[in-house]
Amino acid sequence: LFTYRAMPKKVAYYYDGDCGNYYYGQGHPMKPHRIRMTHNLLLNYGLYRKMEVYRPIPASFEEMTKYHSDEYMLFLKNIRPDNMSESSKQMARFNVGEDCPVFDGVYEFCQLSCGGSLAAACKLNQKQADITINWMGGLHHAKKSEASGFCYANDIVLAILELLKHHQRVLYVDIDIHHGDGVEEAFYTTDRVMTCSFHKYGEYFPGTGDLKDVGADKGRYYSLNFPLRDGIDDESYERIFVPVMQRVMESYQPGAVVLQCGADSLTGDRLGCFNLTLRGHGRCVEFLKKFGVPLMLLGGGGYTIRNVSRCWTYETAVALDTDIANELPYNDYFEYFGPDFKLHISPASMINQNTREYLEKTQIRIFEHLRELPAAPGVQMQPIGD
Amino acid sequence: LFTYRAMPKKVAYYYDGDCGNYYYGQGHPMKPHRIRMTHNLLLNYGLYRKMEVYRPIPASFEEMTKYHSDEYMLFLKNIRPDNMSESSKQMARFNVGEDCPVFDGVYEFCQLSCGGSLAAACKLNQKQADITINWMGGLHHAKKSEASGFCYANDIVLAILELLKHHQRVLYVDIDIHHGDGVEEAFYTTDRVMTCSFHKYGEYFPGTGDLKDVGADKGRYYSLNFPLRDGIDDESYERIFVPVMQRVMESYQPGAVVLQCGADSLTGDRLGCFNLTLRGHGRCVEFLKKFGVPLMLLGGGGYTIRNVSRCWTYETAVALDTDIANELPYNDYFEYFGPDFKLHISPASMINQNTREYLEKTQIRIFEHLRELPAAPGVQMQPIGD
Amino acid sequence: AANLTLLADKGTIRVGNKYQAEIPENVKEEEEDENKENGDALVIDEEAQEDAQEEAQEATSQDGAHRKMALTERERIIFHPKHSLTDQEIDQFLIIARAVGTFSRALDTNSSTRFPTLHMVAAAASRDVTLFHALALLHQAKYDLGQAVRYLCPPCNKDTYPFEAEKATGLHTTSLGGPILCRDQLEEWSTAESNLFEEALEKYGKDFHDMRNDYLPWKSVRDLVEYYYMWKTTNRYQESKKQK
Amino acid sequence: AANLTLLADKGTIRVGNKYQAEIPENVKEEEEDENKENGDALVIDEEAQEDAQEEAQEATSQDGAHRKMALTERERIIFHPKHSLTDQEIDQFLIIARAVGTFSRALDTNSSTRFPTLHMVAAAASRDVTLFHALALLHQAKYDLGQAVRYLCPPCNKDTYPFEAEKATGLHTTSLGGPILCRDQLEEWSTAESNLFEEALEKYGKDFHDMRNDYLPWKSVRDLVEYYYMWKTTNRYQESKKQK
Ligand SMILES: [Zn+2]
Ligand SMILES: [Zn+2]
Repeated sequence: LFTYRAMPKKVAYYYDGDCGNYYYGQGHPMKPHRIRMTHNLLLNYGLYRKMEVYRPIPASFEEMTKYHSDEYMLFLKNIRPDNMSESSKQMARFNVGEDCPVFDGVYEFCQLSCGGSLAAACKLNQKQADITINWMGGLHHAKKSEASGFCYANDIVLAILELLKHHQRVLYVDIDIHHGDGVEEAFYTTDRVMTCSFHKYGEYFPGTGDLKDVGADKGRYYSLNFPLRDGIDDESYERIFVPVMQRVMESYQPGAVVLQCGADSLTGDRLGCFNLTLRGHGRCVEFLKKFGVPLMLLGGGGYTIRNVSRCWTYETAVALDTDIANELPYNDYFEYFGPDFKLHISPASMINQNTREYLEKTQIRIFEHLRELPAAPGVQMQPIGD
Repeated sequence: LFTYRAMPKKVAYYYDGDCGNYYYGQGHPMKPHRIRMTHNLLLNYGLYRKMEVYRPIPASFEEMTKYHSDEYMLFLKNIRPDNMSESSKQMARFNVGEDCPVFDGVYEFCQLSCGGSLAAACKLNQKQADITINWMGGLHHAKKSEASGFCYANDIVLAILELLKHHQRVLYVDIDIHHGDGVEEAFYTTDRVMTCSFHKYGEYFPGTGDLKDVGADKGRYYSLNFPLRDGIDDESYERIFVPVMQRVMESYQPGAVVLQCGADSLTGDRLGCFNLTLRGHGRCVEFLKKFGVPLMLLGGGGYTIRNVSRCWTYETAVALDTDIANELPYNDYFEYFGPDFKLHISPASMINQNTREYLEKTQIRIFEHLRELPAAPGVQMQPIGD
Repeated sequence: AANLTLLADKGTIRVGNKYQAEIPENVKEEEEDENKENGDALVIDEEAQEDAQEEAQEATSQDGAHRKMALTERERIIFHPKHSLTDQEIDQFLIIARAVGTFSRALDTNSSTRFPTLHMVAAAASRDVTLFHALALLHQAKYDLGQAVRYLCPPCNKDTYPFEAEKATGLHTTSLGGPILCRDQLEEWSTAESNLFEEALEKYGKDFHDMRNDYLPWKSVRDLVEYYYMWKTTNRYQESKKQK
Repeated sequence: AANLTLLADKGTIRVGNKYQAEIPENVKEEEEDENKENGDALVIDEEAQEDAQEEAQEATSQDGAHRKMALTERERIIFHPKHSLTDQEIDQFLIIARAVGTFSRALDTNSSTRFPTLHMVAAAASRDVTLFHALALLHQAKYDLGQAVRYLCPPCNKDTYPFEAEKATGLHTTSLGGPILCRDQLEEWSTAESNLFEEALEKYGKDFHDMRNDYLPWKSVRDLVEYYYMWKTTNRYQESKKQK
């Protein structure tokens, strides 16, 4: 089943068995169940036994209010389906109701997601792992005092704040199809966090992430946005992601990297419009991993859940430097993976509206922004190995 | 299930899984299957795990002819149900045919039985065990060149010959209901083996074992026979066995003791007419064990097989100083032990034809014989403990 | 994530105290590099997780060498790969765990009357919940197969079973004093309950809250959700789809 | 023993070379007492039983102390009590062995179609043959539970299984590469074979020789005998008795 490459990384993986049983509501596309499907697939591929597997301690109120406002968290803590009719004003204020419904255990769900990312950050800070993984996290739209895009508490911001205790510079990379607006906003005015988001832009949620949004104040040029059009494929994505991130790594020289692996950028996503396969998506993990900088992998969007669990399983294998068979192993949710029962998915036959010219022109603009950063130290940063 | 008494003995137990599958023939009362029933009962009582359990190496032709004649063993080795019609003369000569039929694997059966007793003897010689047990052995009627009473090869004689390599004096005790004629005859003229048999006498197989048969030549007074009548019970048996064996142990001071535990002396035996229960029968084992002299326990007769396996299981527990529950544990042959499924059996309501006077008179005669033995050394031999 | 209606939003990045995070000032990186041992890394004796810590700290390999496993206070360890067992040995252990699950179902009257075929029992005993718990027990046993199989078949004594494993996996294994039994919702539900569920699903759709209140109040919403996703892998689901 | 007809015999004890045993002359007892180590006791390296000897010689207890087990050349060791496992641990191991037997029957197509109930499979897996073999494997594993359970579920490789255990118990366990399967005659026989057996028993009585020749030539007489005694514990026997 497995072949090893040289020097596998030490990987710490975070999961709480309860997280798959939260339910956003009938018809809601966000299904925490996909985390459990990923977990079970990891087990049956034998990947589980190759990692350190942890159950994180749920984040406390105090920990979540390191970023979020007390009022917002207090609201989340107390709101329940059976008392929400009395709280319509607050719900409007905190943007809870439609995209972000009140569901049973919503606060606990935030605690698990944030607890996982905080634990993953501590682990990296203490140099006890090379790569940490929390597929329960990556909820990049949540704002300081506002829910947004199915996200209530921003585990990413909390994790980055934790990393900043030990690292002068932290890099955030976001390959969800949606703009990582929550994280960008949280660090929009600081140079200690650089946020880079590759996303569909134009008549698309959340509407932010224009090429010309580069950060403000001390954070100017520390926000990077690569707006994309429908139908981008593995090849085009790699063609922009690799040089851009190569340049970012060289210029910014981060002490730690957080990669949000939103899987709604995959082909066939229920809410997405890109045309990536697991290989193109996973290539981003592979590329960032090679720099040898402490790396955190987080989940995020992803609404065709059989593909989400395929993707995150594959990316766990990438983190572990382990090849896994295309034939899916038997597992509790095997039937979800029919009719082919294969790991890898095929791209759709759709038009890639990202022309070569568009991508090149955008990249040139991005490189111009990057040149505005303070000059990088003499030593060039390079992927290790290969 | 168990309670321990002080200082259990080191017990080595010999068994070959094949031995239960030999079959003397339709209607024949001797059923090697009883050995397997005993073995399975030992397992399920948890006694198996308290002993050293060995599979003996089958005795070789050379080993069996240490006592038996070459012609007789050669005959046994070659006779088969499908060639016996050509050998009627030899069969008559070696007394094979009726009581001792030709059956499939008769020679191998002898090899197992003798192999077990020889191994048990070696073990005692090498002081690697305090007690050795071979329920496959104890076939006391077999003669040097003749089968008799369901016995073909005399494992007891072979074992005693082995013990004589390391011990100046070996004591043989026989509590089968039948006279231990084969062993007595083998050692009738030597003082290095003393044979003591307690048996039904009078119109009963094999017809030998009269009180006045005491041995010949150098062996005079080294054969002891206690003839008994029908219906002897536990109390009467103990009343004679204990003082007689006490006196024998003191006078003879054996280096090793071999006890043939033929179970046809139990109440309800298909061929027997005594009225002993497991307690009376096992009391003999217990009594001899207390002298602390190397002890070998062998099987022998026993034709009500459910009681035979009860008896030998109980006596294994006695050897191990282990109490076992009266409730039988579940085992492969559980159904054989119905309707009560208890370990212990009750005496029958039958007349004990051994009057107190008869037993006392006989014992007095026996003691007279014992006084003819060379004076015992100064130190009195006594049971240890209690 | 994306909004339910897929309509474009007119979001903006806002600047101000109400939007940005407060950045911590002091960076411990440098001192850390100089003196790793005295950094933030926890020392062993945190009371809360004492056992787990100890076990993690001493992952004793078979050759007697001790390897250190550090834990932060933010986690409870379930499994790690720093042991001397081979992949094959872990596979063997997982087969034993399935075997124990099969046997415990045979001893359990509820289970044994429930499965029409032996093959189905073995399949039930091979579900992921059994394997997850087995791996958690293997960790609690410090990767000693002998100790781990003792845990698979604990005597009737609380001291003989590592309840830490249940805390780690969040699973509830069954009562002590025999081979352990790990069951998930798919197996916990009776046929009557499954029928109720399907009836409720017909009526309410996937509104598990109402479904619970009206049909299955003795279950939790989480039980319903877990059951729902498992039920979708079964024949019953296939059949209910055909009927529509 | 006694003669078939219970008639008294007129035996006599005879004297002469043809009747008495030849008594060995030299007695080794005294020297033995002086110097036990140099007596007849075997030293380890007898080729015939090399493996068994070695294993018996080194019954390693858990605390690392080595205890010596001596063997004579007349025996093959199956089990001994000089180990550091408790009775409870052996009970746990025997439950694991039954569990493995249950699971291996679930994987075995022959078995799984054969048993009408799960309880019957567990009963089949709890028969004495399984326990005997498990104890023999425990010995081969030097009373290390971890090694013993590896033996209960050997990989597809002859070096991973102690065939010495089969020599010790005389049992034939099944092919490697999965949980082991120990079956006795009662289980080995098909229903058709059982029917033939009963028909033959009706005709020949317990003349297993003729029964084999005419009805079941692919079985050995020993198989028939073993089966016969086991068959007597079954319902089939009870029913055949009633019919008479
Ligand atoms: Zn998204
Ligand atoms: Zn007899």
